[in-house]
Amino acid sequence: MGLREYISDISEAVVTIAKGMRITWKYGVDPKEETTIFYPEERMVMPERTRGFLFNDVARCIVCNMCVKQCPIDCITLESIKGADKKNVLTSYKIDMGRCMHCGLCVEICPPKSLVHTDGYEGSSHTREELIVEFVEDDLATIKARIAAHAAELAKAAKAAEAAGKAPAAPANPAGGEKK
Amino acid sequence: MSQGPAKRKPIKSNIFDVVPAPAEIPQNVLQKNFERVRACKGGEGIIEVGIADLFINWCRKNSLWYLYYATACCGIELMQGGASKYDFDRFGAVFRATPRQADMLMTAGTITHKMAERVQRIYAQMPEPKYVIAIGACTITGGPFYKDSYSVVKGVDLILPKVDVYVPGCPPRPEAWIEGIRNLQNLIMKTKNYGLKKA
Amino acid sequence: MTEPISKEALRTDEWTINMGPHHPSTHGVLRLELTTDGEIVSKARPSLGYLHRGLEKIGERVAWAQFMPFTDRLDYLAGMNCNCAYAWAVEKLAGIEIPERAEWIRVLVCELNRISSHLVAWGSFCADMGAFTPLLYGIREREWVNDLFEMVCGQRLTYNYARIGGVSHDLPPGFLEKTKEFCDYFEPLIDEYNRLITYNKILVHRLKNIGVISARDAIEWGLSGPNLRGSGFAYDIRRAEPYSVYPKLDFNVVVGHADRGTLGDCFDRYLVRIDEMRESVKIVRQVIDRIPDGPVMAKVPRVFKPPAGECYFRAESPRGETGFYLISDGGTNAYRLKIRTGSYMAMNIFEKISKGVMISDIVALIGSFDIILPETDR
Amino acid sequence: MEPVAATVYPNYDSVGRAILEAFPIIDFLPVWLVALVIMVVVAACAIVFILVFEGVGSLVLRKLAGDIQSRVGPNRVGPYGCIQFLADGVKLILKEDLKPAACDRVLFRLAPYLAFVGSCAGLVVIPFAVGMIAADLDIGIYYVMAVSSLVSIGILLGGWASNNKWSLVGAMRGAAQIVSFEIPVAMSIIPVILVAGSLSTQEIVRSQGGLFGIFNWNLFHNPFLFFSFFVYLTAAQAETCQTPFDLPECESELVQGFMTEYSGIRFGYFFLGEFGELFVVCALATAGYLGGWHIPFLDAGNLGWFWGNLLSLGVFLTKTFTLVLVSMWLRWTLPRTRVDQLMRMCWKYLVPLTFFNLLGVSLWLLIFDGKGIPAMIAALFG
Amino acid sequence: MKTLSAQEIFEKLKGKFGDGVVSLQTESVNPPFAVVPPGSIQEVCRFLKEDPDLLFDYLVCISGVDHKDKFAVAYHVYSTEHRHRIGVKAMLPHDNPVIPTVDVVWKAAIYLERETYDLMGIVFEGSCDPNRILLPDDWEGHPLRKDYIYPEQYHGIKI
Repeated sequence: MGLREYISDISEAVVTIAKGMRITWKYGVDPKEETTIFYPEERMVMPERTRGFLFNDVARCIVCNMCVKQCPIDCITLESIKGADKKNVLTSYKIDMGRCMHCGLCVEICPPKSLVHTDGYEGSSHTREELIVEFVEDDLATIKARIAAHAAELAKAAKAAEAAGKAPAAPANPAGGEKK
Repeated sequence: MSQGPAKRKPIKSNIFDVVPAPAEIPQNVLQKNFERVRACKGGEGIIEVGIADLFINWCRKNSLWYLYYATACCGIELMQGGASKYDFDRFGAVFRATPRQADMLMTAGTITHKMAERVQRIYAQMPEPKYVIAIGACTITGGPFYKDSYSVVKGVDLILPKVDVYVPGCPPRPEAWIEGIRNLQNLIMKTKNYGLKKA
Repeated sequence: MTEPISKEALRTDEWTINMGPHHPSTHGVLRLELTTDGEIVSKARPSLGYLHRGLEKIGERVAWAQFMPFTDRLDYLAGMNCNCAYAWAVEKLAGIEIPERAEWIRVLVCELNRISSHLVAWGSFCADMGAFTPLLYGIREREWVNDLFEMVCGQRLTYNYARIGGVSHDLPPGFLEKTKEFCDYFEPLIDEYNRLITYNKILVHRLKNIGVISARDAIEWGLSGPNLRGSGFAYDIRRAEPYSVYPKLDFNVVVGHADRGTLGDCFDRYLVRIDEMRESVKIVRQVIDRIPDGPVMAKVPRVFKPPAGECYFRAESPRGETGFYLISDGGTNAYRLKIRTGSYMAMNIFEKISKGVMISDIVALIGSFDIILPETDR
Repeated sequence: MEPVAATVYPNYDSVGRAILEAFPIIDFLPVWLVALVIMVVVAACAIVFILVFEGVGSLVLRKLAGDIQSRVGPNRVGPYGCIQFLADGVKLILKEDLKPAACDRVLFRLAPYLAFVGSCAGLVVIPFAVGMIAADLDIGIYYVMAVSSLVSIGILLGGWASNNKWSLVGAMRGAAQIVSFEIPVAMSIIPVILVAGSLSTQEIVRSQGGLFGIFNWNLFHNPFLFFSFFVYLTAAQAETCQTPFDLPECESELVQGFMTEYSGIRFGYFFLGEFGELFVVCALATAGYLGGWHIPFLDAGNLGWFWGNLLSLGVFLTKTFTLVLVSMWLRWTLPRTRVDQLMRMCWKYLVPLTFFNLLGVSLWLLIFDGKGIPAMIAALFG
Repeated sequence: MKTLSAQEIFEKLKGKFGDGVVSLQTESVNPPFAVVPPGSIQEVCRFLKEDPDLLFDYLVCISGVDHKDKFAVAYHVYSTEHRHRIGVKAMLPHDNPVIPTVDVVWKAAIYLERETYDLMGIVFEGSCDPNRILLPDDWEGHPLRKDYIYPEQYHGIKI
């Protein structure tokens, strides 16, 4: 290959390398170019649509099983027993956070909008069992006791409505969850 | 080479503003769940760690070289975690290409049955003080492929002897990775290397 | 004078190296069985399946709407493109008309995702060639797009944003201004990347005249997307079979023109991806100006049962043609769901063009095809 | 104007003799014992210097990488992450001593030490300061060239013994690269020897003295030397396997090249060797071309024993560290060449250039009988 | 560059092969399919590729479909020259689905056939690479069949 091509090879190499180094020099010298978030000391404010860990407000949940059917991988398992006014009452509502893929389908389908995404994302644990989140705090006994009390109260309200038989019997107002 | 977070200008490419945060992690759903589970399981007891242990653990904690291993979506989050915005290098965690020089295996991405035997071999090739972080739903319980997939290993602890930290999320944010690494670092600080009575 | 040693006497036998499922530059879990004679590779046989998760079987066991999050895992660098491709396919099968604004939003997020996918493709290609800094510059820009998508749908990588009949949420307020800001910030950066690394002599020599694929071969072996256009054949599904609002947008199809080496080599495929980023920024700008108002979701029954029938829909994803062949028997689940992807066909031609190259060029070839493993293995 | 009286350099040609003169009471000890003790002392401080340089170097490498890539390097392991290398070093020492089953035991253990010795043995002739040189051999440059080829043996052994295909390919590349780049490195040092007239590094640095400060450097002696400085830097970058040419242990192709099977402190030795050789090569460049320990406008010789040494050491180290930083800056910008392109560059571009330089310098010395451009300008102005 | 509609393409095929081409599926089938007996698949494909009016040079996709009583292999082909598309379908008996390969016509078919064999169990005789591609080599059964039962464990790992 001719001398001219030989020289142009060398010069092209030197010129293109110098151009590249000038750009890394620009980023290297200028301290303002840093884009690092110092995570533990700094935290990014999450947008309101962030799909972090799920949270179910058990009081408003109407146990309609829509979320259980909608989840493609059955992360949500719930048990409920018959409440006093023939509505179900939740006894245990578990979401396996180790399996959930944060797709948001269950949150969209939940009629009372009790299942929502929080913006929490830190949750490293040492065992798999810790990742199964249980939302119903109190155990079975207290729930049964509350339902019994609620049933007794309903019966009393029904008797009172009967006693005031002449007045049109006020239908027992829907109990709704008055657990809290 | 500016050091602290406070002394910097707001970063042009950040859409959401960045606020200084308290040291400990805010109470989110999973943290409350951890307290509940740990409360009824009883504390871990006190592990007294000697001075020599402290120094060695401090050295091991601050230079956790992780293996450049990524199979699926969490692999992209691994790259984004190691890149400019959430920098793993700040914690001394550099990626190494060979299992021989890696201390930490972050199983990022789905492990299929065809890949399972390779992961076991990689784990065996790593020199001894080695740690495993199971990242993302696929490696904790098989994640999205738990119910209907025939070729996914349902959780990396089926194939690896010991998993130290589980980081849930699909894929977990790089901040959750960093929180997982710091969780592992606290674990390392509590390990006892000397004075162990040979069982 | 001793006569020269004959070639046979010097014959060295070949050995096989496993560029195995775990290797720094196989873009995931691709395994190549290289039979090499020292550095010269005589045969490189890809062995796939290390990330085969059985997506097509899941498609048959999960309802139509519930398969949407799995399309994110199909090509996690371009989640939006696969989401929208699946949504368009089902709408074509069921004959659903989606509102105008939803079409524009889908095109906007698809093009933004094409930019962020090409950024990682360019970055990891340069990292395979040894320059580590471009990978971090590429990901630094991609973080901006991640934040934009987090504003829209809440996740950074697996978006699950499109729905059958439209999109799940409307654009948040201030999103279009921030996207415009990103376009103005990002456009001059592409020229800076070119000055940094593209015309660098070392990179040019590493990429030119390697893995040359003629246009005829590319079509014969079924390549698509940037790999096909790199060989000089102007075939872009957004132009050849226009879908959604692409006919209303003006952008030109980027074609490889033998800039440094011969036509169809690694350098051309590399340049096509860089210029496609410019085109996508142009499209995003047009969409920002012309996006109409209105609803974003059509009326679709919750228990969605499309009429029995078959349909094949093709969309242009950053890695080539993503095609969904859907067969429905009127039930809530798909009867058969076949996904055709670009990376799988790139692996098809790999064995043919990797004869007689060196080990360093094998890495260049993988990078130039920009394959992604869940798309290859599904 | 007759030249200024030649400065009288104290005859400290080696630290050993300096100590001998400072402490006459050692006379009664046998000579060989004293020499041994002095050699051990000097070797110890050389090794400590290399360890500290390796630690600081690896930290600066990661911080510079962070800075260039618009992120922050290690900054949590002590203020600004300054003791990150302590953590890395201790952790490497405490790793499991792992040898692959089918490896060649002896050679596997020997390789890192050869690579480390090969690269750090060059420190003997590095002229740190006016009096500070381990041993002022009068075949200094020749010695460095000979010793630095030990590294290629270390790399070959490491690659062959670890019984891993990737490392064997890496080792073959490494050996070919280091051996073939010895020629351009050596040929681009010879013009310096021609100008200085002696092989001893201390002599070379002294020949660049004089009151014109920077202009007395060999760099500006004549255009051919200016050009051969850059040829030397490129060839040295290739000989120490730095990134545009780091083919023996490239990460993206050969997993980790010849270091694939090495873990723990054995990998640490290779890492030490790499930084040691980087320092030796940059130190030679400073000594040969950039005027070594000459303080630009002062005269190091008559500043007195303590200040002279201290200031010249400072100047020498700043020059060397700028060259090391330039090499790291190249490392984070450029992609990697291919093996055959590397060899083509060596044999078709660098070697002819060095011969052309050599011809140029010798013709220049013949025509202007040994005076460089600055000397001629000084002669003009009288 | 003359784009033909599916009907015209079908007429040309009928003209060439007479009764060989059985029917044209068009109702609610978006790219209409020409149903072809499995035996003559190679000739039909070669004709589709070489005929100057058709020039189908781009094999888009091969997919196997398990219709419980029979298998169907659907070929989608496209002409980059004339920009028109057609589908070719072949029906196979359920017990031993065998069909001649088309990788002599389009090289793209090699990997597509390997995948269809691997997941669906349809044997492409004469193929130049007739072994599994996605699943491990010692995997029994073909997962995409309707009657596929998930195995309990593979190499000791619970599925």
